[in-house]
Amino acid sequence: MGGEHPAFLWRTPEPRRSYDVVIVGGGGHGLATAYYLAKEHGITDVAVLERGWLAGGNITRNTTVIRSNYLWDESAGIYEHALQLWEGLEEELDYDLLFSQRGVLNLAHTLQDVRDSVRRVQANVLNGVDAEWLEPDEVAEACPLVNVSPDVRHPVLGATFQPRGGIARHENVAWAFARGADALGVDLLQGCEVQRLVVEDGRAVAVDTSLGRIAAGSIGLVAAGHSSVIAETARLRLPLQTHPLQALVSELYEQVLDRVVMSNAVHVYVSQAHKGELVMGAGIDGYNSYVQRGSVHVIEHQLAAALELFPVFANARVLRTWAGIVDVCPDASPIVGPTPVESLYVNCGWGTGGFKATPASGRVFAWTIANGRPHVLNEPFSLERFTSGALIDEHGAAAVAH
Amino acid sequence: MRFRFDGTEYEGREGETLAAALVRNGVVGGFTSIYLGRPRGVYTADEQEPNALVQVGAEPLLRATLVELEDGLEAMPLAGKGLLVTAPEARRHDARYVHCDVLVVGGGRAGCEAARAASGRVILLEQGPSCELESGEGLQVLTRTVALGLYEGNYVLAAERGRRAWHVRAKRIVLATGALERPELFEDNDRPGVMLAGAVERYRVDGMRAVSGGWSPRVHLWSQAGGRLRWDDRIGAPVPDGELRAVECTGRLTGEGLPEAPPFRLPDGDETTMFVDLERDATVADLRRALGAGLRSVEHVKRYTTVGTGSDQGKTANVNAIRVVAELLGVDPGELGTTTFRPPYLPVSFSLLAGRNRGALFDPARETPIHRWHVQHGAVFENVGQWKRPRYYPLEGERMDAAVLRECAAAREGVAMMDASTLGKIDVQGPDAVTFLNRLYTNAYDSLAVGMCRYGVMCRPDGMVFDDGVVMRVGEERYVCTTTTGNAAPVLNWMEEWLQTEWPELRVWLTSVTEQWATVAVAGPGSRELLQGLTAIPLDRESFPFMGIREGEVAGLPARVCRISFSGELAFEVNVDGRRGLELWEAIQAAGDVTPYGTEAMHVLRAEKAYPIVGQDTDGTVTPQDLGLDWIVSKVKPDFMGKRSFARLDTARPDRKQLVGLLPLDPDALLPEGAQLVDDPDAPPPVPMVGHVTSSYRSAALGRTFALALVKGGRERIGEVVHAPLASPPVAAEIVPMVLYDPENARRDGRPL
Amino acid sequence: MLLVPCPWCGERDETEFSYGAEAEVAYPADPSALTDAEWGAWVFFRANPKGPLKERWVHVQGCRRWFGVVRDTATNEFVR
Amino acid sequence: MTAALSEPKIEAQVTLRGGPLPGFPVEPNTTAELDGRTVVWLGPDEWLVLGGREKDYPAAAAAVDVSAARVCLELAGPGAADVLAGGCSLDLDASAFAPGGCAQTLLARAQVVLLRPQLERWWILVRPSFAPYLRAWLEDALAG
Repeated sequence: MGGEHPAFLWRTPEPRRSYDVVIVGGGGHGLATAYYLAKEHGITDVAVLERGWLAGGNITRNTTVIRSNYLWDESAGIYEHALQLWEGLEEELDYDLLFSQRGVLNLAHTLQDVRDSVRRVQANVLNGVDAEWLEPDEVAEACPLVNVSPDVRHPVLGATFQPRGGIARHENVAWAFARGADALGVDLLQGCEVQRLVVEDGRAVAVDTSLGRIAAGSIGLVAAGHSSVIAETARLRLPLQTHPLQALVSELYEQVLDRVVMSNAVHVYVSQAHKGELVMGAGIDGYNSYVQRGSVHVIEHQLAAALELFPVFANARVLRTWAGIVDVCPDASPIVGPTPVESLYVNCGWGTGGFKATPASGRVFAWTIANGRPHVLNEPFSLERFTSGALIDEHGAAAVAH
Repeated sequence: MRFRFDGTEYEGREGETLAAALVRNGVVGGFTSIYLGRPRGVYTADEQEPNALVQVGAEPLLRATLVELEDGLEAMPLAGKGLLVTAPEARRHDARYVHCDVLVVGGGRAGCEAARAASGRVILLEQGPSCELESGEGLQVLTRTVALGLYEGNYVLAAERGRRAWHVRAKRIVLATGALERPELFEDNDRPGVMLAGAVERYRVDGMRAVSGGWSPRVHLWSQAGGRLRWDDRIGAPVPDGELRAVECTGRLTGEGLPEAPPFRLPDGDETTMFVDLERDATVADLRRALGAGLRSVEHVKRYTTVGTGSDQGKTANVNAIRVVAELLGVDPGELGTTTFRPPYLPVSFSLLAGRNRGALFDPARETPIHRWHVQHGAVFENVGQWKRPRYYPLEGERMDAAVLRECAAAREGVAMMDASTLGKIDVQGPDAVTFLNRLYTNAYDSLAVGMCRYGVMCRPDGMVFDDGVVMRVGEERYVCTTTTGNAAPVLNWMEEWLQTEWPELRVWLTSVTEQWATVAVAGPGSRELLQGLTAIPLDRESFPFMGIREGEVAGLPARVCRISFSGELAFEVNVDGRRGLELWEAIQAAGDVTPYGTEAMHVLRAEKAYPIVGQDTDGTVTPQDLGLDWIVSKVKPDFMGKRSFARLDTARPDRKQLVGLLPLDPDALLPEGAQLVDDPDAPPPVPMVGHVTSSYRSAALGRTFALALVKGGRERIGEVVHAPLASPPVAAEIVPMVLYDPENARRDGRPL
Repeated sequence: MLLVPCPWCGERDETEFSYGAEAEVAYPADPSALTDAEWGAWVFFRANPKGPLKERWVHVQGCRRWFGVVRDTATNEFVR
Repeated sequence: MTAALSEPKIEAQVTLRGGPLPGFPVEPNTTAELDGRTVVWLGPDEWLVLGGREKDYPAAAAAVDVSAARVCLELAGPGAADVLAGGCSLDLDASAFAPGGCAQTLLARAQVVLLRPQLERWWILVRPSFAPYLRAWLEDALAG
């Protein structure tokens, strides 16, 4: 086993006293940022600081859904860029990411779901994103496991379908970026907890860590659930709330499900990974928490919902449940860009959408740090929008978890 | 009794597990490993069994060590993967919520002692089929019941095998979960015939090679709940450390009474056949390779090798893996920590956790007092929130389009009626009621007279439309606010939030009366005559003005009648005691030629008048001004919810999306709802979108199709043409003023009596 | 499954409540006097500490009362 | 399951707001018998009077007729509490929920006012629109 992983991944270097760029957070987005800084901007004097073990946060706890069928132009822009990067990523990183474009179905259960779906599909197509609207019989064709009977409590009235959507193996993705960054000279420092950002006359100059002070020319804050905690140490307030987001896997079964199926109305999304386990996600737990543990009633509701859609799962068994902690913005869109603190950049608020964005998030954030200003794709995702009111409200019409 | 395993019939004994019977019948092996296809046999006598996995009928991946024999049982060996098959569900699962003073997990010696010593209400969970203690006064013993998870607030989720999920809240929890025996590492340690010493003893079988790598406490629940662990060198495994509020550990779980572990050293030999995780086919060689790749964290090693990711969640493998990694790195195992323990302790079926919440019981379907009539008269229903609402009432063989045109025509030319009981209704009382309403709605209520009502819109602080409805002043200090069907509860909660947390000084009391009143809307030019036949309330336009409220009797029922119209026609809304709703409906039906209409016709009628539907014509990004409702946004009130946000840079833009009417150039072409609109239908992607269709219908009154749409700067573009290139076929439409039917409101007063 | 302390009904399952985020963020006395940034801060920004958080809950399935409590978001334990 | 489901009629119900009237229960989750009527504590300033009408309580800060806003399902018998425990997270043991007690809570997926007039007699007040669902759920639970 483990054959899919290469014989060497990364060094365990001694931290240096100073780097051109310090990335706070060794998750998928942080590692991708470091990789693109080195690869595309020639900035290799970079450290990624991870308080625990690399990629031990949300990227290892998410349900690995990849799609770009978002409603708003701004979202479609960055997520479609991500999907295009995904399509070349195994080659780019020379790593088997188990990237599988098996198609993503978003089910519609109410007449308003149908309106919103048509609206989203058409927006996608006009934005050059592949998307189709499927009638119930076409849903049954695309995914025979789904119960499309009109007699259920929340009948399937149709679905949006993105053929290019799919899944990838999360740790492979993170490890591939980590290996790539390490090979280009980036120091990956694990067990290095950032205690505070050091700001001098409005400029972020260093970080105090469990391994001592590390000076930095620029600092990229990519700490997912902990973004607001760390930002506060620089007196930077972010409009984030941190919530548990639960997921689960089943035992291993012979392949039965060859699509990703998502349903907002009944709060469930599911795919079957290559090993054979069903991977399922639930809704966000309602309260703020940094505890990577959710409430069991959320799981119970999710399983009941899954059985409404997939009667064949009745005898499937839950093997493992867990929660990631996600930071959510008021408009369910991320914040990626500069901050009022000079040389401090944030990449946070991805909520439930982070994994699929990983390559694009890292790439545009690297561009932003390297150029000192936002890339055109992340410009709309500024802190400023909470003053101007130009939100990118993805839990309106297009609200599709994950 | 007889049973079949892999097609062969064997003799079994009462009370025996499948594994025990196989071993007794001399079946050595019989199983195959998942990736390497190596022969495997029963290895343990408990829940950690990594080899003896079987499919029994529709049930995948059962552990033969936990399967209790039944006569005629048929089991097929599985190589690590189960089969999901659709089959009628034999069992009905349910749940129990129970509370106790002391919950004891584990019915072994230590658990039973703890249960005996405990006072008050005591519950004991034992995963095995029997326990030396029996239920009695103050003690409930649940056998075949495994604790799956320990959660916040001393909450334990347990599964009673194949039957029931137990949700236990305990004041105090005693964990007596005992310990699991570990495999021993050596070349070919996975061969059939190699068996844990404890299992050999349990099965009383000869000719097996009994092995033991020591014992590891079942620390799973403790760790799940956030309890710390400490590496115990004596037993070579982690044990509970520190404290968890109101949770204690006892017995072998603490390491006490466990044999000293033989000092650990890596044996010589071929590491590619020294299996650390039998279920995952992972070996010492794999661990060595992971470290060679630069990995140091056990979490990384786990993911690199998949050790501990099998259906036993590493019960057999994890502690050995830590010992090996520590040895290879030359560090103390304690420094490495462990991988995280997560619920459930044992796999649990989806259907057991779903319990009764299946099919019709998955989600309540709410019904109005008139529901039965709708069903009897062939209504086609629509789900609106949890409500079932009639969408239309097809006649024999009639299609929806025809039915809706017919229902609309009746409302415009004759009399039609609909069940509006699902609208939310909130009773607002108190001396400060008007102040309260002034703060929450965008318009002002000071001038609203008793016996009159007024349309109102509510915004969130961000200035976006949240809900709309009618505010009726039914008394000096008493109002009734209606809400949209889906927002009844959210609006009441919203009102309470502001009242209780921001404005406690206001003397206002809120009560939901949504279900106190059944509401029937009677619309159409003939509605006055028809209704007058049922009531003494003078309905003529002089004595009963538009937006007026009258109390009296209708069809002999005490009623509140409002002259409000969601169709633009003369219309009355009759409210009566919910219990009499069906009576009222049938009385009106009997009073003349009245056509029942559903939500679809209602949507068409209101769209012809450009009355927006919150949630359809809005999506949380739309202001009242965007909807053309400036007239309802007070210019005089110093403040109200959302006001400040209107002045923000983006919210004040003149080119925001605005609600406008659309008339397809081809009067027969129907725009799809949701369709995106562009200026240049031939542009290549990415095509700039100028708006989208929110509502679109065939209109009986207009004799053509029409739509409402949110279009950027739409009000400045009246007369221009936009395109829906993705409609099939594509549709071109002219932007027109929103109100397409009776813009001067000539019809709402009807004809004089 | 949190056990939420309703000051009136006592401890009840989390499922009976709705969450209201940070408590005591007063509505501005005169919103029109605020800059867009100040207004935006009130509308969109709430405390999100890892540790004790003074927050609001409403016993929506019970007595319908809003109340404030302090909960440690690092442990989910109600402190007061 | 040894319990029987029935639907006693309650002619009138009124919600009263403001301060407690004489004899009203002020202890949360309790009821009081007053002039042959049951007064149910719903909140610190809210009571439900079974059998009461708006006009009977001029002294209340607010009185709202809710006679049609809730129906009553009765579950009676030695097994009643066990059936309820299948969908209600409250501690239904007599030591925690004594006869005369009340609670607003969730039963299965419906909000209810739960009353315990007698040790083995429970009243479930539920919105009429949820009654068909709750009836079906209870019958399903009674079937075991």
